[in-house]
Amino acid sequence: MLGILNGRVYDPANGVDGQVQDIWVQDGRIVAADQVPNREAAEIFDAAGLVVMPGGVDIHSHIAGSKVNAGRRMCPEDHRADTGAQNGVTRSGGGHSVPTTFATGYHYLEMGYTTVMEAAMPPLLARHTHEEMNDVPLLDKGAYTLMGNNRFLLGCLGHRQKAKARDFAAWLLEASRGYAIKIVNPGGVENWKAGKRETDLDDPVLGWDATPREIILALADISTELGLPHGPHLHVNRLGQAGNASTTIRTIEALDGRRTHLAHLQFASYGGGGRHPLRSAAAEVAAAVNANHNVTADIGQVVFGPTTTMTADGPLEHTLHQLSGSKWLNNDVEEETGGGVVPMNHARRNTVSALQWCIGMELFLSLEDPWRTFLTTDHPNGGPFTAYPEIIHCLMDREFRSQMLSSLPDKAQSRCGLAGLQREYSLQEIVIITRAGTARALGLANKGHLGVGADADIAVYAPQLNWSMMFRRARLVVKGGRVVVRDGQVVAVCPGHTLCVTPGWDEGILPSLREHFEQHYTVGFDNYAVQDDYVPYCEVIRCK
Amino acid sequence: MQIGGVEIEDTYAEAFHMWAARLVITAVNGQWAQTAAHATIGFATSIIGCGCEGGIERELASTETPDGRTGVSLLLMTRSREDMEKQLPLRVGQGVMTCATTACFNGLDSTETVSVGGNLRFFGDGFQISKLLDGRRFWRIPVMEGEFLVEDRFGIQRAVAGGNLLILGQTPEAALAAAEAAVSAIRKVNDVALPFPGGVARSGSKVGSRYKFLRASTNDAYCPTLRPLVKSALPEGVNCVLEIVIIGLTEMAIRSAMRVGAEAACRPGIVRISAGNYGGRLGKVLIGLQELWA
Amino acid sequence: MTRTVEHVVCPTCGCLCDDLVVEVDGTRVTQARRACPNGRTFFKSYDPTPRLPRVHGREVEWNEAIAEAARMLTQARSPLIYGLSSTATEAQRCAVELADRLGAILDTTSSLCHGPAVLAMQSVGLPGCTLGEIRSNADLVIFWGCNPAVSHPRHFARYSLPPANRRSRVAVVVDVRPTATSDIADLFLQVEPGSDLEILTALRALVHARPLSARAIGGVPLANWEDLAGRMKSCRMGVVFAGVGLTMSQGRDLNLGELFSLVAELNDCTRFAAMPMRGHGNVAGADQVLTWQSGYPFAVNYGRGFPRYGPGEFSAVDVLAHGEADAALIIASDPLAHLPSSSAVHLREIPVVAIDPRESLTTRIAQVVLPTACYGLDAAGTYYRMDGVPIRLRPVISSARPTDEQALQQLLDSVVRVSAGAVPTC
Amino acid sequence: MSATVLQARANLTLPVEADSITPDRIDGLQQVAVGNLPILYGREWAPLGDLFAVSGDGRADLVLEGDLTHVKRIGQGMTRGTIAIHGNAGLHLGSQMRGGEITVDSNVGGWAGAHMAGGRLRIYGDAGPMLGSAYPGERRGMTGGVILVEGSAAARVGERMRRGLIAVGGSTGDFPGARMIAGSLFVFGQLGPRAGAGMKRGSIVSLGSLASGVLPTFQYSCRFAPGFLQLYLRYLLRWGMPVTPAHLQGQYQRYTGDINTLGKGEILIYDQH
Repeated sequence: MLGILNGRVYDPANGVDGQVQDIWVQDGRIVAADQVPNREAAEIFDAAGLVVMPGGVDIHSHIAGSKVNAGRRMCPEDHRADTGAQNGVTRSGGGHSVPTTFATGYHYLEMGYTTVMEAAMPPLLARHTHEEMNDVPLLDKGAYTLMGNNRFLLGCLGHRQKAKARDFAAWLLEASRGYAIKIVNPGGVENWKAGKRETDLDDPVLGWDATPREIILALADISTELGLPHGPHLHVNRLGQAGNASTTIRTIEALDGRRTHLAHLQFASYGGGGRHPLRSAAAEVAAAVNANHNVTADIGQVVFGPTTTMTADGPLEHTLHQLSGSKWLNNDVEEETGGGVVPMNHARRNTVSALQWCIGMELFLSLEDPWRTFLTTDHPNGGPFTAYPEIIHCLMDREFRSQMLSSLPDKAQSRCGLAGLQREYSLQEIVIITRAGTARALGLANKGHLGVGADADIAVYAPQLNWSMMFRRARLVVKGGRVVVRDGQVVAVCPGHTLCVTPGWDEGILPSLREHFEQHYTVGFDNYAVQDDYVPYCEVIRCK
Repeated sequence: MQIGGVEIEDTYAEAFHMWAARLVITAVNGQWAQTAAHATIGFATSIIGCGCEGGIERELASTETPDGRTGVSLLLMTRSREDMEKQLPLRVGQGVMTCATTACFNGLDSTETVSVGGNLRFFGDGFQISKLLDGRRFWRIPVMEGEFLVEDRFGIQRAVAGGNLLILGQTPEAALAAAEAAVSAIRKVNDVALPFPGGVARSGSKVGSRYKFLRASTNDAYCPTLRPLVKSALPEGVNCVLEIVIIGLTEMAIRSAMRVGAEAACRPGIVRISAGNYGGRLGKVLIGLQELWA
Repeated sequence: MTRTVEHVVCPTCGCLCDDLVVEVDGTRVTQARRACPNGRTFFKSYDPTPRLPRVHGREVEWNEAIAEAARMLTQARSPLIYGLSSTATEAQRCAVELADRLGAILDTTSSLCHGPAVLAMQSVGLPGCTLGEIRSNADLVIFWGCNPAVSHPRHFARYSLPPANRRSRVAVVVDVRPTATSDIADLFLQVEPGSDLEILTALRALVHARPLSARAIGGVPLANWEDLAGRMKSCRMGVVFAGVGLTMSQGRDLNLGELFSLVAELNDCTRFAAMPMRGHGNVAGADQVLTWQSGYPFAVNYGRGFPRYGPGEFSAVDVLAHGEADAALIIASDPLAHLPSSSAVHLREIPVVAIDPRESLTTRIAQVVLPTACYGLDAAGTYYRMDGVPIRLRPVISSARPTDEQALQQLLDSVVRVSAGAVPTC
Repeated sequence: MSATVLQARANLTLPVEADSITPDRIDGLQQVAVGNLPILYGREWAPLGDLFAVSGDGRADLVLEGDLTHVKRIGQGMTRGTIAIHGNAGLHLGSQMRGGEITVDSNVGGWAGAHMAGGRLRIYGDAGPMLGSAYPGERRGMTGGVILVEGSAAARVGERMRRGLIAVGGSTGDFPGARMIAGSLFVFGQLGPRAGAGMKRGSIVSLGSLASGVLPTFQYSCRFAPGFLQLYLRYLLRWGMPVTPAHLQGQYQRYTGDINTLGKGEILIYDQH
């Protein structure tokens, strides 16, 4: 039993905007004051003068799984200077852009985040993702199951077997213990495996009777039909390429009302291309998103400094390797997807990096509906998640932002529209783009708000001289009703939940699935699905 | 006052501040080093027409050079830093880099530097190699003969130009002999150089002319042929005047050079040792002749 | 009474074949169908009879052995934890936590065999894929310094040279002597020992049509290398399996780095992958666990309270050779049999705790021996295949012994209790 | 000049990490304070005074005595002052040092001068592997300073070196100057095999013999007397390296490579004939 009293509460989902209120917690949930039988016995935290909001919900972050670990393993130089010692409560660990599992959990919690979604899980390697997520303490997490280049699915689409495709997707979500359908460069990774470098929305997928457009629309429809809480999480074609904004806009138009989340939109909002230099097309992309209410987006903001890029978009990492000359790890996953890792330095004086920073900011400020706009860095691609406080500072403080802008190369400043944008985010809007909105987009009814019945995931901050200092370390974090962070330090650890969906599927697909596995997979069908042992703290989120 | 019967006029040389660099050119032997040196400062007599003034300071033994070969040390002076940034790469590039067997090093320790090798390296067309040793950067520029080695940056410092002596002789022979004696005496002084051919200038100049386009013209007051036509500065019996112009890293060095030069020039057949000035209007450094022995 | 268990995973080597059909009579495996000779021996030789732990050669109760092991480890100033290649990730996770809480040095057998491949990957990256990509798509398969016919007998059939598309692919072997693998190859290039780096650099040059003046490299005429480079560039998908012939020969990680660079560059014109041919069943899992918990795959020192990486310094071989450990916990490995004698000798001079299902040279000299169940036989757990695919092992017989994980968890609890009063202070 | 003297109390066999032993740390400290500096002994912190007898008056200059084979990281990151070691030194000696000077009477372990950025490291005995090189994953190793070894150096001297000078009086193990980005490596004894593998730029100068031929990706360019060598050889001579008049007057064969990486590196081989 816990009472957080007299805090200024920001709970946009329930229309609370900075009013002083008391929050009561019992058995891991938020309860009404009059439901607390024995208030005298409760632990009381006096939040007078402090800011109270729901725990953060990150909709897109790479925190666990084979390519995250490949990034850790390939880059010892990333960890050398960033270390945290064990102290009896916490485990040791570290890493700047790819922290160890424990450090990932602690750092998120210290910033007041309590739920994080791992953005790309190859089904064949799902056990790995879950093993790591079980070593990420405290956080609730889910993982998005990669499907955009799955050959069984491509076969179904090619044969116009929509029902079979739907059952397969449902089966795969369950088999991998996934949370949502993830689409990465649909058809493009499969094409890359066949030797084709770049794939646009209507290019054929070599060897299959399907196009990226068809894959996206089918998976969007399947998400809706299955009633998935979060519907397809899309990393569009031609990500990271100059001139890709046209692909992004055509993709949004193609969706035609289908509920879809666009991942790390910044990397998909580039103008220029061909003989023309890279420039911002944030305004055009933002206009398309603003006009299509079926679409949500996270930004994938770039922050300056060294980081490690990683994605299931194998061809993209190969291109980055060719451009940067940095070391390159690739991992094509049979029948399903690809994956690559390349370390990168987003240097402030580099025109491209600077422009990427500007484009992200421009998107933040041009997307009109905070309920459909979410804060991410596509950790660690744009930069580590530990930079969120600094990004919040940029969004809330126009002066700070323009100082940043003026320190960038002239070419970057002149090829974007950021200088003309005066908007400043309110604190309530920040709560929406980091918590309330992400929880809603994820279909997590018990998260992202402080109403009665919500999970008691609560973050309390002390107002500071600047916003980034305030958000760097929470004064108090409550996770599932337990106080786990005090004064920015983890003081208690417990496992978090693994969020899964069980949409249900028709067993009629099993014979052809079994046959497919026997022909193409090196793991037997009976050994493929993730066993219960890997999700000891499973929380099933109901489909609609 | 008089030295050896020669009058030392009570006048002063009017010197002025410039920026100086010191180049050390080495080569397979002294002859090639001299050749490169002459190519580099051969056309650096007067700031008026050459963009810089320069001269050989002295020859260097193999124990005195960075690469253990015989060499030559040069001084080069310009009015401004910017001029130095133009002149040094130009002259080293054309005078030294082209000359067989040579290498070129900075000879002046200074916090102020200009880029020389750093500019010339581009001649290497991407094949140039940088070497950093003991805080000094060198460039190895591939050339048909092998490699041209040149230091990246050369120190520059404020220095003095315009030290001078006028030797007023009874005959051309006497004046020339006195001038030669002065030159060889001055060449033993450190930190100075004589920019004019053979160390001697016969065409001393005054500021301005009757032609608008010309900033300097012949020093008519000392031209024996014009004695009746102008306000001549020449005493009776003087039929020839030669000038020794001295540049130096310090005023002290110039003073030493003027003193030993004047002493050497005080020979039979010389009437007077004078010095050139512009009435104190141009230079900040006024060196009284008689003070040299004070 | 005989039972039959299907879809059984064989944990013997990095192949992790998961299609075995195992017959069990009581507590003994009588048949391991589809298993290779190595796998058959593994399954059939196992005796799951419960055994008591030993302390200084004396059989004792489990708790007493744990207490003694905890005492030995906590009293050490520089304890080493080593092994982990033949145990499940569940146990590996406990072992890493134990190292973390103790401030120990932690190393896996990886540092001895494929550690150089990790160093190479940290230097230049590694273009790879899962084995199924190779099975379905490769048309050029190169075995370099490895002999899977003996070390990974089912590798050909299941992954690299499946009979169904054997005709459509070319198998090349590069090795210093003929082997059972070179016998089945389409092309065998027998090279001089220690010439791998020269050959690989030459191949990189040839792939880019850069001129070479040497007429022969590694004892093989340049024309043969030109031919191989041509095949590499023109194949649809190629793969190189790198064996200990590359990692253990002169050059080690630089050999592998050259190979990975070559393969990376080949991806500019076609599709190519490289894969270290990892031996022990779960050495890949040990890499993974240690990496996600510490950031580093092997040779980690927790002495400062946080992990530090030191291949060549914190690798067991070096720690022992320099006498820099004063106690050792050996898990599922037999360093006395496998480490060079210069390192092994130190193990005889310090207190050793061994956790292993089987007796070995190391358990014979250990002061404390904790006999555990065997993953894949009488314990369930996770193993990672050589390509990083995690598979859950199915136990085929019921266990009467604790698992490595349980033993380590007890040891961990005991160590935390013992050292609670004496936390190292700065 | 007086110095702070640290005398190892006993034969240290377990690893000791002595990164607190730098002139920067002890400058101005009194004897007692020096003795209280923390030093990692195995997995436990101990006061320096437990392991070393401290004498001297707390000057920045340090003298270390005793067998320090297992004492690692001495002088790590130092920026000034001097450390004189009378005996062997352990791994990572002077790693990441930026200034000052370390001298060692006898042998040192691996990674001496790794990631060194400035200053001077003088080793009168032999050096272990990875002298002046890079830690795993890093793009660059040594970025400045001078390392002079009178004895031999083990494998992989100057790996990924970006700038600076390493001179080895004796021989080297294999892969000297591998993956060099720039800088200079002089070897007076036998140059180990696979010199310059993967080098982009930089100079490897062999003044003695060769363990084997150059890699196939190095190509002969010419025989000449490089002018810059005169500067380096004279510099090394001043520091007591075994430069002979023949080295100064000699001709050198130039090989360029590694063509797989950039090809602008060179191996200069003193031509005995």
